[in-house]
Amino acid sequence: MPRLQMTVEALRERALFVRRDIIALLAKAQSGHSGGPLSSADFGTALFFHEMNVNPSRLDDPGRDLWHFSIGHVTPVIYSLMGERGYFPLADLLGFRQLNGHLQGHPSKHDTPGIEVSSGSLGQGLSVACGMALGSRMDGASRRVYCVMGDGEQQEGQIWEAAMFAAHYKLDNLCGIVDYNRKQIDGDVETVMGIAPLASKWRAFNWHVIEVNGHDIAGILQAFDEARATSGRPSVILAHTVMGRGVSFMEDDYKWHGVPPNRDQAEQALKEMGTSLADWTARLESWTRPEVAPGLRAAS
Amino acid sequence: MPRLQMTVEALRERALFVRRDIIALLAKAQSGHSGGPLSSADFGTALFFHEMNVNPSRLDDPGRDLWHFSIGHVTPVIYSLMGERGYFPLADLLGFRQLNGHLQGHPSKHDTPGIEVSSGSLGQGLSVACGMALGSRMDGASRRVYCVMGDGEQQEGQIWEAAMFAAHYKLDNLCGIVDYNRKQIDGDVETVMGIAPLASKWRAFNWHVIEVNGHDIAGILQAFDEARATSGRPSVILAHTVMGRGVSFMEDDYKWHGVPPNRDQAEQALKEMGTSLADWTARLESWTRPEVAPGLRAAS
Amino acid sequence: MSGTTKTAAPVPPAPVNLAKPEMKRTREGFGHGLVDLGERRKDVVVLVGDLTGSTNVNLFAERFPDRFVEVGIAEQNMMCIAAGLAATGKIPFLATYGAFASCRSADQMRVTVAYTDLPVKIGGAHGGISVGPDGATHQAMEEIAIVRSIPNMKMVVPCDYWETRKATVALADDPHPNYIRFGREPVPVVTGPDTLFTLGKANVVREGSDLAIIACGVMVYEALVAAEELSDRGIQARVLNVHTLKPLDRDQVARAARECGAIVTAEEHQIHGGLGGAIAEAVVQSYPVPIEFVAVHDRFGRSGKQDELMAAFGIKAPDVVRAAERVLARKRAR
Amino acid sequence: MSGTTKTAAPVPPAPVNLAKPEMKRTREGFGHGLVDLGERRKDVVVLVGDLTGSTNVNLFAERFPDRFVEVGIAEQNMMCIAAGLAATGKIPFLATYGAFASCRSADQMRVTVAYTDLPVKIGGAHGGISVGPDGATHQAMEEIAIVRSIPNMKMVVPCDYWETRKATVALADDPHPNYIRFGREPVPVVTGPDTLFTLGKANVVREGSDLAIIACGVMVYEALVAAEELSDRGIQARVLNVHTLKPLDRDQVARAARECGAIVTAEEHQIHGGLGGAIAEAVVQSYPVPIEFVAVHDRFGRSGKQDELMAAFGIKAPDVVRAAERVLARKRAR
Ligand SMILES: Cc1ncc(C[n+]2csc(CCOP(=O)(O)OP(=O)(O)O)c2C)c(N)n1
Ligand SMILES: Cc1ncc(C[n+]2csc(CCOP(=O)(O)OP(=O)(O)O)c2C)c(N)n1
Ligand SMILES: [Mg+2]
Ligand SMILES: [Mg+2]
Repeated sequence: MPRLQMTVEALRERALFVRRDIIALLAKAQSGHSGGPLSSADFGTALFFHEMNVNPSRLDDPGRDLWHFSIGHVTPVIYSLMGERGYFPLADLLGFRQLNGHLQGHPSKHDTPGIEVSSGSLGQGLSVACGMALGSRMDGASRRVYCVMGDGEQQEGQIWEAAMFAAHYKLDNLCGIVDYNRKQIDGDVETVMGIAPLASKWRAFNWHVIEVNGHDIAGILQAFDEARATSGRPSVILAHTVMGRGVSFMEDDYKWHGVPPNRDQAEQALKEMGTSLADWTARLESWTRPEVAPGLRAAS
Repeated sequence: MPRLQMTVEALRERALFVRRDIIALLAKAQSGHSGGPLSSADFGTALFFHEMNVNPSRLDDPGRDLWHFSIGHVTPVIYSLMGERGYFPLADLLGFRQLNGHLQGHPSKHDTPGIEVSSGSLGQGLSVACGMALGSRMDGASRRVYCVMGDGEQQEGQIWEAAMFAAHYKLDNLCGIVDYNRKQIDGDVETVMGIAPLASKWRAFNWHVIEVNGHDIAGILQAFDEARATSGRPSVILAHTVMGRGVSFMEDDYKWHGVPPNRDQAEQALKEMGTSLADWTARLESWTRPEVAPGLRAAS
Repeated sequence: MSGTTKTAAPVPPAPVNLAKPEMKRTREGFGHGLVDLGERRKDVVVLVGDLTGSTNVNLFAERFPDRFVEVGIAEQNMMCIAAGLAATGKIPFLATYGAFASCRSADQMRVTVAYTDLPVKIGGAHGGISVGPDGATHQAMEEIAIVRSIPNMKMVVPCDYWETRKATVALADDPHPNYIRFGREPVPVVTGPDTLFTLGKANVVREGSDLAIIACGVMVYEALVAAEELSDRGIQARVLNVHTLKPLDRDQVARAARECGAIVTAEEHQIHGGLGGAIAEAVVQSYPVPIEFVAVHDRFGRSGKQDELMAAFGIKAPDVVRAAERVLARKRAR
Repeated sequence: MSGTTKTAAPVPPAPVNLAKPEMKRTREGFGHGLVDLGERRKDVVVLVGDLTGSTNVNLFAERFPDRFVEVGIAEQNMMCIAAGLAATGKIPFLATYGAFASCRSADQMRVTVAYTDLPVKIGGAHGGISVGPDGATHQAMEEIAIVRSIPNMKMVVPCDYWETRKATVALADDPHPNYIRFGREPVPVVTGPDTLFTLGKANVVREGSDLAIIACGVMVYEALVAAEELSDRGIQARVLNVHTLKPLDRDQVARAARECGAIVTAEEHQIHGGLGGAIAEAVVQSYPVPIEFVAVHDRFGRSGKQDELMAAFGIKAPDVVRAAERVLARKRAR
């Protein structure tokens, strides 16, 4: 079942799972990032449970699509997606950022099988994805390559080197996704270092640009379809999102970029999402085999 | 006489001088770059002999404008302009790239007084100019800052970091100039790594863009005026030039990016420019005091 | 508070309760040092790359907003903007994580800053493994090697809050480029506001001549603890705080080699090219003696808690004690 | 031609006329090594940053255009694209000037390449001062220090055309990231097509036990010339070619220290953290002896001719001889 192509309805449910996982694992670790993981949860879920051909039970499947998070700090969402998708037991999420766990603060290929390339220093990932896309084309593989970037990250010049390269080599098997949540560590992106007009920039770098509400699953699926149908140039999806999405007191507040909820806050967040810290932690703890977790209705 | 504001006619003559200097000094050194220096000679001359307020006899003049060549490899034109403008004796040009000379292969502040910041690694100069422009504004100085870039150099991501910064900080005292000669070391820029549409890129980074024929002195002066008159954003002049301009057998040929003419070729080039290697070398040799060299008619 | 003109040598170690030291963040020393500077001189400006809070330059930003420059996530740009500011007469301090300050903008540091010899001051936060849960990518452990190799650069790794604060101030007076490394988590305070700090001069923080433990950064505390433990066994270790890695105080190092005959180096850095490398280079050129290295053994860091990590990577006081035993055995065997 | 499986030890120095050696460019060795590889394995791809001719990857590009990737002037991008290619099973070699390979893309080398431990092969051209007239910015002299500090990286500095060619081939078989440094101008050929090259194993290229001269790169030739001169004065110098700086052949180095009791290191690199630093680190941990360093003394290069520069910076054979005299005096004085 490499490409799950779940329905919009099922994806919405799954995204809720992922958000619950994020809160629960952060509450446990008491270290890590809340804001970006929550803003990426919807398109991340669409990627892992609909769009991409991945095969967690055979990590080196030559037919697999390749994904890479250039924003390495959003490990809470990456690991939740991987766990839910069956890369490793969900219980492992509770070892996040701990010395003896296999889930490092930033993605590490050698600690977490399934990660293709380690990351954590911003701005490098799109170049990595370019290499993956070019290598795939050299092999005549039909594989697609997905790269998730941040909006603050667009300030790194290397992004524009990679943008130039991908268009020059007409890498239409490459799809970039920008988590356009308008926040970065020091505040509003437009206040810290304005990146607008972002779509014009990507167009001037000869990419096919798709703008979408990054919390509208149906729209996201359409965007992925449009990217897939675009030939002769790479596509970038500007996913307009809200930092901290799904937790009332985190939404649109840059202060949640890099901090975890404390226990009380986690409890409150999970309550808003229809569960409790104890219940959801128990669900994770009980999940000791890697497999695709069933849908919301079945599980809760 | 900080701002010379020479006439178009005088500037054309001066640019011819500069080209002769370039050939003569390269012929002597038998090492160095021909193509870019010759394509930059016209706007370079307009900068040094019309536009900029510089004071070679008082290098730390607080009222001076600041200039920086981000393309450090075009030292032949930089040093010719400096010599002609009186920063050091023209005779020094003949010590280019030699162990005991003060004219290094790439600009070195501590070897060549008048150079504000050393360069030679591409892509860094516009950032330096941003710092200069911001520092000047902090001091309430009315000074302008000029930065010369290459077109191949536009492939460096740091250029786009600096572009973003300058627009964000509304550095309208900053003027970039791109030597758009369509060539770089490995060939045509559009073949090596396409940068088109370059004007759209700069516009998408919120700069005021001026396109001009980089060999049309009158047009260049107008462009400088337009940049000076632009407020609230930095300006970039895309100077469309021809690599190797002024030497028939070098024009538009990327192979001349980084090599000097041999003696015969230098002789041929100088003949095309109405002088000889012996005569022009003699002019340089005889010039042992730093001062602004007189115009073509007076000198030849 | 001036870093270089207080009480004269010999430098008394502040009265430290090694068993229960006061804990303070070195990055706050950097932040407070910047504020000290901001008050004293108008030409000091501060740049940051979207890490205002984590590098503690927020303290300066709040007080001197007109001299604070947010660059966003663009370290290469930041390094060269600082150079441009220096070219107009400013004394720019820039701050980002040390991993990025040393690596992401290494070419800019080398060519634009160091070759031009501009007084750009580079603040590298989150130095060493003690950064903790962020893991390997954010744990700067190659900085000493990189910065030491570049001409015109100076490199300082202060041992605690006070030394970081004084070093920050002292670096502004040095008309050349330099780099200061500090950490994230609170670490033991082992100096006081009046302890002498002179750029380029090592401090003997404990006398002894059976062996010398030469340390920098947080390892100065670990060295002191180790020396105490060794003293209980009748071994008197001299402890040298080499806060300035470049230029190295070669005289003090040679003296330590000559008078003690055995050395342990202790650093929160990769084993190649760091403090240990610098000391080895100096010693073989002056007075060759056995040296044991306490350092990170050429491996990347990982997520964990400060103390857990230091123990797991073998750079706590007991590791220093064991290294001392090894080097003493070698000394005796010569 | 396989780099590691020819005639067994002891390694005979090729019969070299030291007074008038054959001169060949090491960068051509890199180019030819790539062609050797291109013929042998389909997974080798080559990337370049607008320096096809100067790095001599043109030789590969002409033969295997489908496996050649022009990246333009974007070294950071190139390093990570190489990583991405490696992630899809390729063995990517990238080429640019060493100054940029080591500094402009240091963070990319550290995080994306080395931390992920991908088999990216980094070719650094124009290593050392012998680059000549381009001057300081283009003379890579910090590479050994930088690369050595990064975990998982290997570092090779071959001594001549043949060794560069063999090393290039050998590096492709190493499933980890590594870095090879070569130069621009022709340099003396001191090995032959059959001289043994084993990654990580130093070659004794001349026997002797009064002192050891440990060299890499073009300095192996200078060391041999110096040894000849010393021999005329009755001093027998062992010459060790340490082509692999990391991992260092610690056994051979310790043996040299033990058997010779004095060492001169010779490298075309900054004095801090390079070959001298690596040897010093190894020696103080095994058998401490006096060492003198022949290297560039912590200053930037400048424009000039290859030989002029090497003389001006004090790294020619006579400088090695003088260093030998100094170290022998120290050995005697112990
Ligand atoms: C090269 C580099 N510089 C700085 C950092 C520190 N850092 C981590 S996340 C971040 C902000 C990223 O902003 P954005 O891409 O918008 O992500 P978001 O805050 O929305 O999650 C910064 C500066 C880094 N990881 N890498
Ligand atoms: C960072 C960096 N990478 C590579 C080089 C080598 N290099 C020098 S000039 C040049 C080509 C520059 O092209 P362009 O800007 O168009 O200048 P032009 O050839 O027109 O003079 C290159 C790649 C360099 N100096 N710096
Ligand atoms: Mg964001
Ligand atoms: Mg060009």
